[in-house]
Amino acid sequence: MEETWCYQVSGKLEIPYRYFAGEFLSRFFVELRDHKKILGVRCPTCAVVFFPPRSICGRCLSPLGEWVELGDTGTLQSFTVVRYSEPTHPLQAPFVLGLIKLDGADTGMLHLIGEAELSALRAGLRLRAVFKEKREGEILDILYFRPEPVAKEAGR
Amino acid sequence: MNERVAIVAWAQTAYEACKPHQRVQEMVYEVVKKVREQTGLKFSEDGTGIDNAITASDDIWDARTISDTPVGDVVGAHHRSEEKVGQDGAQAVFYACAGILSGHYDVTLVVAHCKESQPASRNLITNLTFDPFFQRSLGLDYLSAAALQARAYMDRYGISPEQCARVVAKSYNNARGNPLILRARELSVDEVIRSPLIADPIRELDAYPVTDGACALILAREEKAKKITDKPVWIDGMGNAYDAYFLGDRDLWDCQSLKLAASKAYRMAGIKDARKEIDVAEVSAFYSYQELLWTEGLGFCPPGEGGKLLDSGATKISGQIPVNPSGGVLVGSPTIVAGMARVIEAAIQVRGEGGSRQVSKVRTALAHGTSGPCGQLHTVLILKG
Amino acid sequence: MEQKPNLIEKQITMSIPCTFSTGPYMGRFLREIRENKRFVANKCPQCGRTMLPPRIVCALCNVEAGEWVELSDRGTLISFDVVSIPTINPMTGKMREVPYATGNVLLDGGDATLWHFLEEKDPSRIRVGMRVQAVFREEGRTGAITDILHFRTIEK
Amino acid sequence: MSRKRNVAIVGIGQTYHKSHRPDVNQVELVHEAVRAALEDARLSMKDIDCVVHGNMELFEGIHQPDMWHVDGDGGFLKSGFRLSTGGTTGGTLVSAADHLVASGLFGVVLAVGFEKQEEGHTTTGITAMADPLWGRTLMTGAISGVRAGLLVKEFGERAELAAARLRVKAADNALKNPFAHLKLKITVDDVMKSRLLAYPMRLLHMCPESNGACALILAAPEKAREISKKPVWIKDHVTVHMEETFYRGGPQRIVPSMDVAAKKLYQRNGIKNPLKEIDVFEMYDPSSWWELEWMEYFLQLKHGQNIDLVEEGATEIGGRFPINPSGGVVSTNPIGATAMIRVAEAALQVRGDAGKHQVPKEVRMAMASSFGGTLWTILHLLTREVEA
Repeated sequence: MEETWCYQVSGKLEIPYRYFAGEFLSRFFVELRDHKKILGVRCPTCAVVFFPPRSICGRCLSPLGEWVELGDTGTLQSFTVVRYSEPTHPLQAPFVLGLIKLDGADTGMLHLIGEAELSALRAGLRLRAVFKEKREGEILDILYFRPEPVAKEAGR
Repeated sequence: MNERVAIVAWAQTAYEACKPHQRVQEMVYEVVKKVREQTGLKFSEDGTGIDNAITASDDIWDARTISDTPVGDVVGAHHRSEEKVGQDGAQAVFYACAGILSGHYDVTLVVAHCKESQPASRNLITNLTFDPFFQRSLGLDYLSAAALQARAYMDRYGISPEQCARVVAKSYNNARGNPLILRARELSVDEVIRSPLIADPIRELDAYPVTDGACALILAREEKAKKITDKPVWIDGMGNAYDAYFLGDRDLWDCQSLKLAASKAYRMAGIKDARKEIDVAEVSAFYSYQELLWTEGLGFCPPGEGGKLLDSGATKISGQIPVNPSGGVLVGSPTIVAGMARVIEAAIQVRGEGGSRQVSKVRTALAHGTSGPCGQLHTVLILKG
Repeated sequence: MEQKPNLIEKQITMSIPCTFSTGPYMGRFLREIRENKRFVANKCPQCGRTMLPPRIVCALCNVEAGEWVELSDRGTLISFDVVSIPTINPMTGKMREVPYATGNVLLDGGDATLWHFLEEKDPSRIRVGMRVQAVFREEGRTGAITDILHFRTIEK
Repeated sequence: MSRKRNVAIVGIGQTYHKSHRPDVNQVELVHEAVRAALEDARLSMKDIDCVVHGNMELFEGIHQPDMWHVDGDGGFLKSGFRLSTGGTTGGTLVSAADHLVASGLFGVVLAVGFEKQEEGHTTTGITAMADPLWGRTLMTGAISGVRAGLLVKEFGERAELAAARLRVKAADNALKNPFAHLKLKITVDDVMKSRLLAYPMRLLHMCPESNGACALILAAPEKAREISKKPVWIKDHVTVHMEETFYRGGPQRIVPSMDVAAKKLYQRNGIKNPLKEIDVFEMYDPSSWWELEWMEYFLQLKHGQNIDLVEEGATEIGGRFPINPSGGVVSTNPIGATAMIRVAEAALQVRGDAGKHQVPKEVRMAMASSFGGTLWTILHLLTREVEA
């Protein structure tokens, strides 16, 4: 077949969706929205405090229900400076995504890192959550995590 | 296992940035036509032909619900059976083997396709893997997730950007012996290091390029295989395993699901010392650091020593355990297709048909595929001559 | 103060711009419509059936169907649907306008039906077996299905 | 179908099916079915070797949802596969679990299908199956009156009454099934006066959009007998696909997949008279019109005998050939799970565990069908006894 017949057509795939967090996770988002509290959940069988919270332990399938209030401070585990742009991004590039182990949690939280010198980013950096003024019950009710002043770091 | 399954034929399209002249139907037809010509097999259920088809593709990548519908005609599915694995092609090969080992089918056509050039960006698709509540709205996609894994791994074990760049240079240079990789060229470590950062520490050349392509292979049970070809390539070991989902749940520098998948495949194939017994490995590294990390997970070296293994020259084509003599995914192999293309490249090595990319004296080859973010699901297959 | 929900929902619209390749078969079909306002179909060399829109192989015979035939722009209505339920069109993410009618038309000279819109939307005025003719867009054809406006009733 | 070893269903679980489940997220919904199947089999996740997962991505807009769902389906550090074949997905998952166990590669396999239809737009998701360069502009999901119109043309009001009667049968049966979604008390008159969608297809003829999940556990013989007092054996299954485009009438005669599948299945298993040899049938009935039409193919009836059987009441729960004692798909439809629910319900009938919707006769052999894609079919044949 001749290639002369071929051409390309612009189109798109666009569908709106509506997701439900469910009763269990809603508690997390309501606490975040109304009280600026970050909750995790403990699996007594695995002896792990999970963030994000979840109603089932993926490791042992136990139902979970023991909420744990986590700190709004934590330690940077890994990070990346996102330098490309997509409509899915919450911020204009470049911006920083980090995995943060919140104080009191055993698993890492993904979030944005703000107010940070890129050259100062490193694993082990102490961070504190900055909350949005007008909170809607979503993960971006935390604006980002910013580095703690160095002097305070010594006291941890 | 007394019953064995063999690969009896295979074909791949050229892997290039965009195939503007083909729809997925036509891309798949190109490779199906070749494997049918090689074997002379027709589609039939009377015991003389191809009696089942397994396809690998993805609805969102193809922008089409039930993405196996358009390729059904060319894989002979009309009035016959076809099943779609919505994952990496290595999973499709594994699953197709099970269909034969179960006694249900004799000869199975397996195909995989993806046109990564079709969507405006791959990141728009992989962002949709992430849950709508905790990860998706942060803009995470497979690229930024991989960057978080790369940083965690490199920090943990002191892997350098140069070592990652060396993986890329090796891939591009190896691929010059692979006529299907249209972007193969001589590439220096320096050029990789000078390419722009896209998601630290990943640079443009550390990431696999946007690629269109398809591949096909035919699997047959032992007695059929021996009739179809003089040179069957046996699949003697298979294993796979899922890791946890949330990136923060995982020790990203430690690929426990790959270790588990590999141990299952090795046990089935009777392999006790992977580094000694495996003659060549084709692994799915979508980002350069992954080749180093996956060689650790496969047990070719202790944890943290993937960089050392590379530096020792062991993974070169002439080395003790060559990795990706084909050039691998880093030079161009689309997602979904990647793992099955690795199976085919491993089979080429077992048959000794690798031309200038052929590794000497290959008896046992390993093929690896991965699905999901940061290697959440790994698939390992062991091939023997 | 407004009551905030305690069950959390999240709305996200998936929107993926795509570039679709026509390939030589669909490409030839669409280009003939765009450039010559005519219908072509490909024919199976084995069973002789025609395919609309054209596809690379005849699924019944597993052979490449490379022969081409020209079909009339007139034909007979084989079946139809009048759709009155508005649903979201995945190509736009927006609601479709209803009602609309589609029909399967057996074009003169072929043995496969072509699916397209019918101009007539009143089910009481549509009859299986009636004669219809394609109405092509006069200006600005782009090589898409919309180069044909609809099929018009020419004989009841 | 020849097989290396026998495989049995040893665990059956499903969620309640509803149109609104804001109380659970997707992971939790999938988990409900998994937990129910594990409890039914009295197993823990430690006993499971492999998890097979499936649904359709564009219904919820989640890419590779098996990744997220490992947190609820137990897939963590297990082997697993994701298969997706449209409406037939649930049936494909059962076939897959059968392949995986029969192969000797895995001893106990868990299959789970799910859909949370309310999170997306079902009709839009289905429309996206059409060719983006042609049919997608024209299609509105699976709603079409074309085939039903042909039945009316040939059989007149008898066909309309039969379709309505089948819908009432489904509603009556669903009232007996605690898991069914739509629980309607309706009459033939209600059906025939319900809102017209595409003549002669009416709202009550069509399946609903449900949120739900179904899970089955399959095991090899030795293990199956250890786990379950009443293993249900997978005697055979057959998958029959059709070409890319829907058959839309005209002079080209294309044999429907339902006919091809039934012939293959019956021939391989020596079934000469399905009406007598099969005790109950769970059919994937996207609408009551299709139940009526497809009866002819699935049961290899003489043309028009389907209407006779409906008029006789033969397919009612107490009839001589019950179809869909569960209430069927017109009562319950979480698409990625729907076809698996057919197998699950057929298995419950074989076990005698269907409760109020158990058919009042001995069930030795049951059949289940799956429907999807461009009118594809899968048939599963289940038995109470098995030849060694």
